[in-house]
Amino acid sequence: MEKIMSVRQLCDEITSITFSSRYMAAEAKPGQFIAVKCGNNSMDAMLRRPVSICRADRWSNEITVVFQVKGKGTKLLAETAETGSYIDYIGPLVNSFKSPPAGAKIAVVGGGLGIFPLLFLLEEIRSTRKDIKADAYLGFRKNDSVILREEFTKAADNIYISTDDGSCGRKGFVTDICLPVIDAGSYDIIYTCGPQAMMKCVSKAAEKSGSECYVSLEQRMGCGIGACLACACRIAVRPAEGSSQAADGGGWEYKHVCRDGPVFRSRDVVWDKTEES
Amino acid sequence: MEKIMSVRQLCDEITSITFSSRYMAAEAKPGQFIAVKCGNNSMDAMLRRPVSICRADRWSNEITVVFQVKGKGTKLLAETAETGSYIDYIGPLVNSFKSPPAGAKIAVVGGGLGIFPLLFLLEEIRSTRKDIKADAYLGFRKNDSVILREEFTKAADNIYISTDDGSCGRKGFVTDICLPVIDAGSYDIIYTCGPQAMMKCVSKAAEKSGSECYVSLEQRMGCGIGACLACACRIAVRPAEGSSQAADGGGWEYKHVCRDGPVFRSRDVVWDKTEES
Amino acid sequence: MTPAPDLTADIGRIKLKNPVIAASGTFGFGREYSEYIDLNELGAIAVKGLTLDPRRGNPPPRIAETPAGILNSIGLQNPGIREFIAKEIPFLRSFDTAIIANIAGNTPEEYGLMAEMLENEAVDAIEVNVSCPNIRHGGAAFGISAESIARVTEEVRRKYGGMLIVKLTPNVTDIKAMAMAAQKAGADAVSLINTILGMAVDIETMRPILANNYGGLSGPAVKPVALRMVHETASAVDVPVIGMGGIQSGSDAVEFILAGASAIMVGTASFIYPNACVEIKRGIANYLIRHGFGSVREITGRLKLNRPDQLEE
Amino acid sequence: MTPAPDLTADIGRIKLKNPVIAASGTFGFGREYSEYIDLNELGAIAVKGLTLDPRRGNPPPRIAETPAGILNSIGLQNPGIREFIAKEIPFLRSFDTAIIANIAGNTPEEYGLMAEMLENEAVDAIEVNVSCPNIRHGGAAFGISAESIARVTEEVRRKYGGMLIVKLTPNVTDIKAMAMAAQKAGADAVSLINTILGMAVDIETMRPILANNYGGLSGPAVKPVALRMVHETASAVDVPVIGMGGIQSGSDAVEFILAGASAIMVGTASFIYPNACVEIKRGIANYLIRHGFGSVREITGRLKLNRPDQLEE
Ligand SMILES: Cc1cc2nc3c(=O)[nH]c(=O)nc-3n(C[C@H](O)[C@H](O)[C@H](O)COP(=O)(O)OP(=O)(O)OC[C@H]3O[C@@H](n4cnc5c(N)ncnc54)[C@H](O)[C@@H]3O)c2cc1C
Ligand SMILES: Cc1cc2nc3c(=O)[nH]c(=O)nc-3n(C[C@H](O)[C@H](O)[C@H](O)COP(=O)(O)OP(=O)(O)OC[C@H]3O[C@@H](n4cnc5c(N)ncnc54)[C@H](O)[C@@H]3O)c2cc1C
Ligand SMILES: Cc1cc2nc3c(=O)[nH]c(=O)nc-3n(C[C@H](O)[C@H](O)[C@H](O)COP(=O)(O)O)c2cc1C
Ligand SMILES: Cc1cc2nc3c(=O)[nH]c(=O)nc-3n(C[C@H](O)[C@H](O)[C@H](O)COP(=O)(O)O)c2cc1C
Ligand code: FES
Ligand code: FES
Repeated sequence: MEKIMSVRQLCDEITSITFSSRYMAAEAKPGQFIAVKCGNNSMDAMLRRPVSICRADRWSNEITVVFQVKGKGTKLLAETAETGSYIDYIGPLVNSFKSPPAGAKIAVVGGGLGIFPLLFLLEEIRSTRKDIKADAYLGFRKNDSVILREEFTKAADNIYISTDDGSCGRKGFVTDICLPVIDAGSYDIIYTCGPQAMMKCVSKAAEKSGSECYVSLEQRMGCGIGACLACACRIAVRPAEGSSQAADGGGWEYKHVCRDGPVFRSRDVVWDKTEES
Repeated sequence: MEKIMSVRQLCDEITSITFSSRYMAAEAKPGQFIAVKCGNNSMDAMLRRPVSICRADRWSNEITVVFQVKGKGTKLLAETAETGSYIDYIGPLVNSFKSPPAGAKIAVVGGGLGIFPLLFLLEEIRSTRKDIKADAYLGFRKNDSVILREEFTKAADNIYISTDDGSCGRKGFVTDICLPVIDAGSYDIIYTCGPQAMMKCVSKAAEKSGSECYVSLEQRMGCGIGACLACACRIAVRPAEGSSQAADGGGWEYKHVCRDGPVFRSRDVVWDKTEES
Repeated sequence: MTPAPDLTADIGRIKLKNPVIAASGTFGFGREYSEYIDLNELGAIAVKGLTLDPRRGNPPPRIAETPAGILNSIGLQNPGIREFIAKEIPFLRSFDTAIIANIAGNTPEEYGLMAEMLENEAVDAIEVNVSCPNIRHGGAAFGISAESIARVTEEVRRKYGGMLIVKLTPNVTDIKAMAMAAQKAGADAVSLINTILGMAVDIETMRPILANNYGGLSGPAVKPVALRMVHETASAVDVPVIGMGGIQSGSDAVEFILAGASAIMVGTASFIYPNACVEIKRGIANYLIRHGFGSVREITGRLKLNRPDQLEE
Repeated sequence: MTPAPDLTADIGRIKLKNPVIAASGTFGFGREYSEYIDLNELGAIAVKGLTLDPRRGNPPPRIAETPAGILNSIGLQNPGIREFIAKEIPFLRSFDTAIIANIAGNTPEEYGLMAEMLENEAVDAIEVNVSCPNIRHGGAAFGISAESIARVTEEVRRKYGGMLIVKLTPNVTDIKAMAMAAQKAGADAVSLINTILGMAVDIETMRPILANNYGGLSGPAVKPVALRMVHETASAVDVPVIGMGGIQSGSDAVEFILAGASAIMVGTASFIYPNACVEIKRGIANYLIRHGFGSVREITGRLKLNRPDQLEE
């Protein structure tokens, strides 16, 4: 439970909450999330909702999370969060993006809600590491949903934006912009978060070009702390053998987004097969 | 759904909500109640809560209800009701206090939350009937819980207050003050609302002294409109035979607080026997 | 412009103009709600459970609120089937909606007798309530064994030529077996679920809240259980299934229809929102339009199961 | 000053220091929660359901939120009983709380084998899970017939001399018969309820939300059903009953204890409030103090039933 310092509407349906926490400001690492109780004790959205840490100001102790209203929980959170009230959360959870090695050239590739943890990563690197060159590739639906642009511009060396309808930046998917650069082997490490299809695509490209790649996975959660085993994701046991063994029952095991993630090395992830009927 | 004009805290745990409704102002009669949805669409208090109409201003179209925080629903209502938001209710429901005959001398006897519909009755009589003499007997727990005193003073010819601890008015139960007067046959009609034991006591006295008596019953409700049959109360079929037949299965039937009440003629009510184990 | 979707619902011997039915015991005899909604909008009204003789029902409190649900123990208070025939049918017939007479008896013969009394009355269907957990003399017992469900159903079938629905209780190990017994014995459709037996306790008085101690759980809390049972049942029988249990919105209704329900009933929701049935009907229509379906039939049972086996090993 | 009430709970062969037990499958192996609460505060921890061999469990999604409840289909993911013995028992033993090993087998013999493996290990009790509705090979089947409950219980009893709890499934017509079968076959206590089989549907994809299609319902939604079953069971058997299903507060716990539970388990609530067990323990103590009771035992089964017959006729 921490006091909410401010609530801002970034665009239609996207809300940012900033709260004060000395502990979080000291401990939070890019890629981590918190599990938020929406609507206090309400049963209308009983389970906690996972939300990434978007910014952590080490000096003012201010933590920011940004979320989109999707269903009952996020709706309730948007309705009830207000300056001076409290946010009930568990965190920071748990694994974070691996810090880039000295002098690395990195890219972040984010789509939609996936951009939030990436901003934290970039701001963290900008403020502590002069040796890193960072490009940001960000995909949005349309001009009206482009948010945090200024922050990303400050935090990255270059920023490339795409929108589905071309109303801002390049028209199309963010992968249209970043894949050629990734294919060219321009980056030592790539960090990606967003729709599964996008992450899979970026991962494959990164692996081919020999770049390291980290993805942030999503899954429905129960406890958020590794006890209920709800948030399973398939992770290769012997990463060198790749995902080709997924189907035969060998080579992978269930790990858990809240306990072993949400950040995983892309080549360890056994991506979902296309839906079967 | 009507717009809330004001929300006031009358005392610790007692809140008054005033909303505007032309329909209600025209239709509402003393003794009627409304069924309020607490916390809008929340499932935290799923069923509607019955609350008496406490005041109805025929000119400004303002309706006031007053309620105490008891459990989940009333807590949620107190938390969420605010000026400018909406109150979701069904009503007015359904039967009302019988209007006194010309020149009658009446008394209202209210305990705790039971005073609210009685204020509406008195104010209505005061504003439309010059021929009626009305005394009000009101029981509270302690001085701090004495509310609406001014309003009752204006609306009644005499007002008598008791508190459990004597911190305001006479110490003891409200029945201690009113019973002797009722026994003396001072009133043509008595209206009572409050704890069951109090109403039963007042009813018996009224019946003995030959006064007419109306009580407002409470029961847990489902629908509030007579469909679910949840809010049953035992009503004598042949009132002349009294309640002595209650035990043998004859002489009474289940009526419903929301459909046939909440106001009943006291001698029709078959009061609960003391609890059996 | 897309044409309005076909909302008609085929539930066996009869066709409803839309799939939304007011559930028995939650809608009185329609009278009460007629002040709040236009009864002509409903596919059908299942009236309060009827018994041969008038019944007083249980003492109050008869209802308790629980998390996302309610417990009730009304105890089949009703004016008796004769009064229903004399007073309520004529009233209901003044609306353009189907009438479903929900009946409960103490013996199979009593069920049969009531069915016989309804045979020439203007009701559109009988719903045999073998499942009310509140009636103390045998009511619960009929619904929890395939044999007694069959006996009651056969008895009613013998006396009644019209549309016959058997309403199943969820308080059983194997709902499919109950549904199959009803089908075999001549039911034209099954409806489910009735309430789940439950209790609520007042820790201050140290007594159950309901005067009757136990009561039946309904409302959103039971929806997942109801949905599973409707799906199991629809996969097991050939007769239409009428689904209910916790439906509060068009989206809830669509879940049941996808799971195999040909029509749905709305109970508890009407207590909270008297116009729930009408809103739910609209919600179903909107879903059909939004997804380009032409009729309710097209989505009935359309649910595709996941194949966890294929994913897992 | 009133002395602190006696919170000890007698559950048969063993005594717990307080009646609050973390429910199986919702508390991992305690490890995860040890960062959030002091495990020494708990009466006992029932660990995640164990199988003979390690199990991967079901594909995700494994959880879906429903009104006041959750559906899960974890599918008994666990590292196998050997790994539990090697790694988890030593960790848990470092705390002053009882360890309950929850086991599930594919055959009665497998249950027996696991019991045998635990016989000389430092666990305080075995909880036989005959009720998990997720395991595809027979798991559900054991719990829904008195005969197979008896067989499994006997098999375990033969191999295990310690405290034996049989955990019952609510997906049955007659919970009393199941409890009596377990008692007769040698159970020292029964625990209930496990989850109620349910389903949730995504109307956009037209598929069940859970990859496994069906899952088990838990949380506040099921509380009235759980409470009724605990009451029925406690009235039917002589062995202690451990109650659970939707307990979120001290007051919920007291409801179960009044209804006849000697101890209670907390499942889903821990997901939402990691310190739920501790808060619930405090709530029980406060209730006892407020009402002047000296011990949990004093209120166990103290519920007085209403006598509707006397009121009605
Ligand atoms: C590690 C992680 C970080 C996330 N960070 C953010 C963020 O920074 N900003 C943001 O807007 N969203 C984020 N999400 C997605 C966010 O958790 C979901 O949008 C949210 O849980 C939806 O809840 P709801 O009540 O609005 O929707 P409902 O549909 O009502 O939710 C029903 C249930 O499904 C779960 N659920 C639904 N969608 C998702 C999802 N995509 N991932 C996990 N659970 C889901 C809910 O938590 C809830 O238990 C993150 C998800 C994960 C796993
Ligand atoms: C005709 C009528 C008029 C009333 N007028 C007023 C009024 O003007 N002001 C006021 O403060 N209170 C009034 N009450 C009592 C008020 O309805 C209850 O205090 C309220 O319903 C409690 O709800 P809760 O959510 O706070 O309590 P909870 O205990 O959480 O309620 C649980 C359930 O029990 C029902 N319930 C609990 N107590 C009562 C009760 N005494 N009567 C009926 N149902 C109950 C609730 O409605 C709900 O369904 C009136 C009751 C009736 C029947
Ligand atoms: C107050 C109440 C009374 C009921 N009475 C009957 C009845 O008389 N006959 C019957 O078959 N079902 C009866 N039911 C069960 C409902 O028809 C329905 O099966 C159940 O409530 C589940 O649907 P719901 O969750 O939409 O309410 C009653 C339910 C409630 C809540
Ligand atoms: C995610 C999850 C996993 C569970 N796993 C098990 C299990 O492995 N063995 C078992 O006996 N019960 C298991 N259960 C059932 C719980 O122990 C408990 O019986 C049930 O959740 C009801 O209690 P609650 O409402 O407090 O959660 C599980 C429940 C949940 C929610
Ligand atoms: S959400 Fe419980 S293990 Fe991840
Ligand atoms: S509350 Fe439904 S009949 Fe009165």
